[in-house]
Amino acid sequence: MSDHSATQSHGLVHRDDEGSKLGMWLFIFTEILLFGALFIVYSVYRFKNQDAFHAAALNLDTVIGTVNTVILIVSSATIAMSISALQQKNKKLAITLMVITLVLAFSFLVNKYFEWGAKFHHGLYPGAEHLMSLGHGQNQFFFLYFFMTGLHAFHVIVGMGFIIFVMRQVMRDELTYNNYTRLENAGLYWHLVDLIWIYLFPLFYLIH
Amino acid sequence: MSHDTHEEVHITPYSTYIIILALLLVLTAITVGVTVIHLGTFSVAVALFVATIKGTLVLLYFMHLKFDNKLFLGLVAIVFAVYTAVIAITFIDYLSR
Amino acid sequence: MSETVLKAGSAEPQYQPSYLEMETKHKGILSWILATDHKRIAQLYFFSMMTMFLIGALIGVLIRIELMAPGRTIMDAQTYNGFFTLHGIIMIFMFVIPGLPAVFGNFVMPIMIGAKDVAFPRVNLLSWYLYVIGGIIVLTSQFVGSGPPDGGWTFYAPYSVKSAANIGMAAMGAFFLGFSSILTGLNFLVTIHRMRAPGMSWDRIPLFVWSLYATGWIQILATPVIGITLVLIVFERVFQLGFFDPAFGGDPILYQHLFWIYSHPAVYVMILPAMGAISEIIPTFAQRTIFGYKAIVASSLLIAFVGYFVWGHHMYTSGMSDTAKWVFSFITFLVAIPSAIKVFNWVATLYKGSINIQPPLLYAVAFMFTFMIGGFTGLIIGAVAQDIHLHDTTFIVGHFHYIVFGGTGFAFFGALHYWYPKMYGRMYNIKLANIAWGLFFFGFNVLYFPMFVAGYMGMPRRYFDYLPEFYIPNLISTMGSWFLYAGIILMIYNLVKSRKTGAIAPANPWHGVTLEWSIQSPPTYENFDEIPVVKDGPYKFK
Amino acid sequence: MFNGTSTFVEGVDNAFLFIVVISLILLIVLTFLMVYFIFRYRKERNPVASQIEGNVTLEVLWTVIPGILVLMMFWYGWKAYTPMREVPEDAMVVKAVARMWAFSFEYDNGKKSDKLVVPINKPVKVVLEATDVLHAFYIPAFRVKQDMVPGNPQYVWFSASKTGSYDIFCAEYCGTLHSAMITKVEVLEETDYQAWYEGSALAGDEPVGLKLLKDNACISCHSTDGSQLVGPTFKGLFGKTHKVVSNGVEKEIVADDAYLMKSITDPASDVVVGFPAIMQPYQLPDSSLKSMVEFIKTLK
Repeated sequence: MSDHSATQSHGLVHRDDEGSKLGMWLFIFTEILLFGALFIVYSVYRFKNQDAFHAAALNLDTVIGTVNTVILIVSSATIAMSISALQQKNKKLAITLMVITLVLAFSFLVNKYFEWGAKFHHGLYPGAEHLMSLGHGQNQFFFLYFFMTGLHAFHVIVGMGFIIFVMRQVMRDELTYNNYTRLENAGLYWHLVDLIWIYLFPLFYLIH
Repeated sequence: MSHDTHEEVHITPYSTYIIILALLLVLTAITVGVTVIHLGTFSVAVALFVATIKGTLVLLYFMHLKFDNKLFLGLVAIVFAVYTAVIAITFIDYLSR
Repeated sequence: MSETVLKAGSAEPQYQPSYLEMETKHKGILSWILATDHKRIAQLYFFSMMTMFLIGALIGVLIRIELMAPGRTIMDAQTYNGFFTLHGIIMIFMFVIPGLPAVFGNFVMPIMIGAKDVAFPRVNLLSWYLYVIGGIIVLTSQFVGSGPPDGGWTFYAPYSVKSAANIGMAAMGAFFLGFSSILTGLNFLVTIHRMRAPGMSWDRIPLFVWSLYATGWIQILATPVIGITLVLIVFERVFQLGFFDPAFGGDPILYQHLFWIYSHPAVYVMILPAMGAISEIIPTFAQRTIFGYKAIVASSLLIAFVGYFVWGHHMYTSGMSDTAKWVFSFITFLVAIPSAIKVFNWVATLYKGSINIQPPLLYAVAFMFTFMIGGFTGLIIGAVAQDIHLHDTTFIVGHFHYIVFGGTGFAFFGALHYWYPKMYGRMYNIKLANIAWGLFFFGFNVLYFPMFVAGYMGMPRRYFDYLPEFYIPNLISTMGSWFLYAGIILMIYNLVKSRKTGAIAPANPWHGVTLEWSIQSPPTYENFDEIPVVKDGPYKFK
Repeated sequence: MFNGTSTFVEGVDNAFLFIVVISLILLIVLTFLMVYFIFRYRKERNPVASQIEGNVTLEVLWTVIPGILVLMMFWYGWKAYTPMREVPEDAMVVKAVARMWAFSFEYDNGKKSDKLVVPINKPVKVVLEATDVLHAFYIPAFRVKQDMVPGNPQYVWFSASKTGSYDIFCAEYCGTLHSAMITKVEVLEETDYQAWYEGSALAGDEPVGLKLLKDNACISCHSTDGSQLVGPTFKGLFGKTHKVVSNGVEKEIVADDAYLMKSITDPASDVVVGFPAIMQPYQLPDSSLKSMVEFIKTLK
C-alpha cells in the first residue's frame, strides 16, 4: 500500500509519512479481520469437536512448530533492528539484518515444506482415505490446519517480497535515514505475519 | 496537512529489541512447557493468555505503538475490541444452543 | 426557474482547462484508464457502474415479467434462478455497495476537504481495476462452466457448495469486488485523516465526508470477513474441503454468521453515504445551515459501530439459539434510533428555510419518504415474532428494496443531479428531470409496495412460480416496474443529452457553500490553485 | 385473512399491528411536515432563511421517545415469539423430512405421507430434518417458519384451531424447483384424523411403487408422464439404452432392474448425459426398491 504514498501524486512536493503508515495500519486491520474470520471458524469447530481436535493435534510436530515460532520471533526482531540501523545511518547493518530476516523467513518455509510433506506422506491431507476414516472432527482440524497455515505461508512469501523490494531501495539509497517509512511499513507487515503465527502456534500445535 | 508536526524521530535502541526478543522466547518456552502439564480446559485459556502477552509485546515494541502517534494505538485497541465483541456475540449463539 | 438559477451564479473567474481536458503523459483512452486523478477515476467508476446498473435493472424487469402471472411466462425455472442471482450480485456488489463512495466520494470528497487528490491515487486506480476484474469474472461466470450461478447473492451453504451451477466463479468475482471496496475505504480514511485543508478541523468536515469516514471503517473491518468466507466456499467446491457442508460435519449456520458479519454492516456501507449525500442536498436547497450537525455526525458513527453487532437478525429462522435471537433483536432496535435522529434533523432543516424546489431536492424528499417506509418495515422484521412469519418472503424483498433502492438509489441519483453541473460544467433540462423523477418515484412505489402485501400473505421469495392467491400484488408490481424503468431511461436520456448540449453551468448553480462550489465547473486538474484556509463550519449561509 | 388458525396468530398479528400503527403515525406526521415546510418556506414565500443550528431539547426528545418506542416494539415482538418455543408436554410428534424438492411426513406408527395431516386443537410438534441442503418449513396461516438444516434437526409446534387445508411452502432457496416445493397441512376433526391415521384411506388404491415414489419425493424431479423435469422422466425409461457418464467416461447402458436400483442408492455412479448430477443417494430396503422399479416398468 504504502509504496504509492502521496509523494508521487501529481508530482506535488509532499511526502506524508504518517499518512502512508496509517494506510499500512489500516491494511493490517483488514488482514487481522481476514484471519479473524478463520479464527472464528476454528473456535466454533473446536468448541463442537473438542476431543477430535485434541486427537488430531497429536499428529502435528510440536518441535517443528516451536522451531518455526522461534524463527519468526527472531526474524521479527531483526527486521525491527534494521529500522534502527537505518535511522542511525548504518546502511550496511540495516541490509545485513534484512538479509538475516529473509534467510530466517526462507528457513521457515523450508520447515513448512517438510512438515506438510510429512502430513501428505501419512495420508493426512484433504481427500485422503486415511483422513476421511478419522471422522468429521479430525477432518475439520486438518482442513483448517492446511488452510490457515497455507494462507499464513502465503503471507510469509508476500512479506519476503516486500522486504526484498525495500532492501533494493535501501541499497540504491532511495530509502535513507530521513526517509525510511517504507522500511517501517515492510517491518509492520512482517510483524503482522509474526503476530498471526503467535496465535496459530498454540491453537494448532499445543493442544494436548 | 493541517497538522504536519514533525515530531522528533524516535530511534529504538537495539538493547530494547534484544530484551523483548528474550522475553518472547521465554514466553514461547513457557507455553510449550505448560502443555506438558495437563491443565484441562484451562490449557486453552493459558495458551491464549500467553499468546496475547506476546502479541502485545510485538505490537507495542516491534510495531512501535508505544512510541508512535497515539492515534495508531487507539485504532488498534478499537479494532481488537470490535473483533473480540464479534467473537463473543457469535459464541452467544453456540454456548446457548 | 432554471434560468434564474443559472444567472444567479457568481461571476466566473477566468476559465482554466478542466480535468476533462487536461494534458497528461497519455493520450486518448489511455489518459482515462491510466488516470490517477480522483475525478477521472470517479468518471471511470461512474460509467462502468451505470452500465452494470442498466444490466441489473433490465434483468430486474425480466424477473418482474416472469412473475407477472402464475406459471411459466417467459423463461424456465433455472434461468429465473440464475437471473435473480445475477441481479443480486450486480446490484449489491457492483452498484449499491461501491456506488456513492466510488463515484461521488471520489469526485467531491477530496474537494470538500480542500485536497488536491486522495492519499494514494494509484491505489485508487487499482481499486477500479479490481472492480472491473470482479465485474468481468461475474459476467463471465454466466457463460462458462456448468450453467449460470444460482442460489442468490448470499451464497448460502451447503447449496452453494453442492449446486452444479457455476457458483465458485461468481464467488471469486465477489471476492475481487470486496477487495476493491476495501482499498477504496482505506484510501478515503487516510485522505480524511491526513489531507484536510488548514482549518478544516473534525467539527468542520461536511457531513458527506463524515459519512464516508464511517463507511470506510466498515469497509475495512467487515469486508475481509466475507472475502475469506467466499474463498472458503471456493475451496470447498474445488478441493472438497468440508468447511460448511454437514456431510463433512460442517455447520451451515456458521456460514450464515460469517456471511452476515460482513453483509449486515455492508447495508450501512450502502446507506451511510446516501444519508451523507442527503445531508448535503437539503441545506443547499433550503439555503440554511443543517439542523443538529453534531447529532448527525454522532448518529453516523453510532450506526457504523452498533451496526456491526446486529447481523443475527437475518438469522431468526436459521436455527440459531433463542438467547442469541434476544440479543440480536435488542441491538437491532437500538440501531433504529440513530437512523430516526437523522430523519428528524433533516425535516427540521427544512423548517424556516428558503426552499428552492429543484430535482436534487425532489430526490432527497423521495429518499426520506422511501427510507422511512424501509425503516419502519425494518422495525417490523426486527421483532422476532413477526420476522418468523415474514422472513424469506417478499416482505423482505420489499423492505430491502425500499432501503437500498429507495434509499441508496434515490440518493445516488439525487447526488448525480446535485453534482452533475460540477462534474461536467453543464446543466440538464430541469423540467425533464422533474418528469423523470415523477415516473421514477411513482413506479418505485407501485413496484415495491405490493411486495409487503404478498409477503404478509405468505409468498416466499425467490419463487419462480406462485399460487394464484398472490396474483394481484404480483401483477401490480410488474406494472410498476415499467414506470420505474421508463423513469430511469428518461433520466439517463436527459443527462446524456445535456452532457453535450446543456447550458453552460456556473461554478455554483445551487448557491452551495461547501468547498466544491468555490471552484470552477468542471474543476481543474488539481482542484485548487491554492489550498484554501477554512475558517468556519460547513453550512454557513449568509 | 387467516384469522385465528393457530395459537400464534393473535400474538404475532397484534405485535405487527402495534408497530404498524406507531410507524404509520410517524410516517404521516413526518411526511406532512416535510411537504408542508417545502411549500410554506419555499423561496418565493420565504426569501430569507433562518439559520437555526439545532436545539438540544429537541435532540434529546427525539432520541429518548423513539428509544422508548422501539424498546416496547422489541418487547412485544419477543413476547409474541416465546410461546413458539414452549412446546406443550402432550404435543403429538410428526417428523418432517425435506429433500429436493418435496416434504414428506412420518408419523409415530410409521405412516408416511406427502401431506401433513393433523387433528384440530391438538398441539403438534413437527421435528424438521433435511437430507441435502437448507430448506425451510413455512405455514403462513399458522405464522410458523423454521429453516431445515441438514444434520441439525429443528422443530416447530402449533395447535390449529380451524379445520381446513393450508399451504406449506419451502422458504429457503433450495435449487431449480424451489418454488414447486409446496404441500398442504390438512386440519381434520379428531375422528376424521383417527380414521386417516389408522387406515390408508386418503392414500387411495395407488400401486405401492407409486406411493413410494411419491413419499420419497422422486416424482418432483422425475415425471411419470414424459414431461421434462430436472431428472429423466420415468415414462418409457425401462429397457431403453441410455448414454451415461460413469467416472467421467461416457458410455451406453441399458436401463434394467440392476441399473435402476443402483441409480436410487448410488445416483452419482452413472449419470444420464444432459442431466445435472445433483441427486442424493437414498437408503431404502430392497423390497421398496423392487416395488419402485416394478412400477417404473409399467410406465410405457
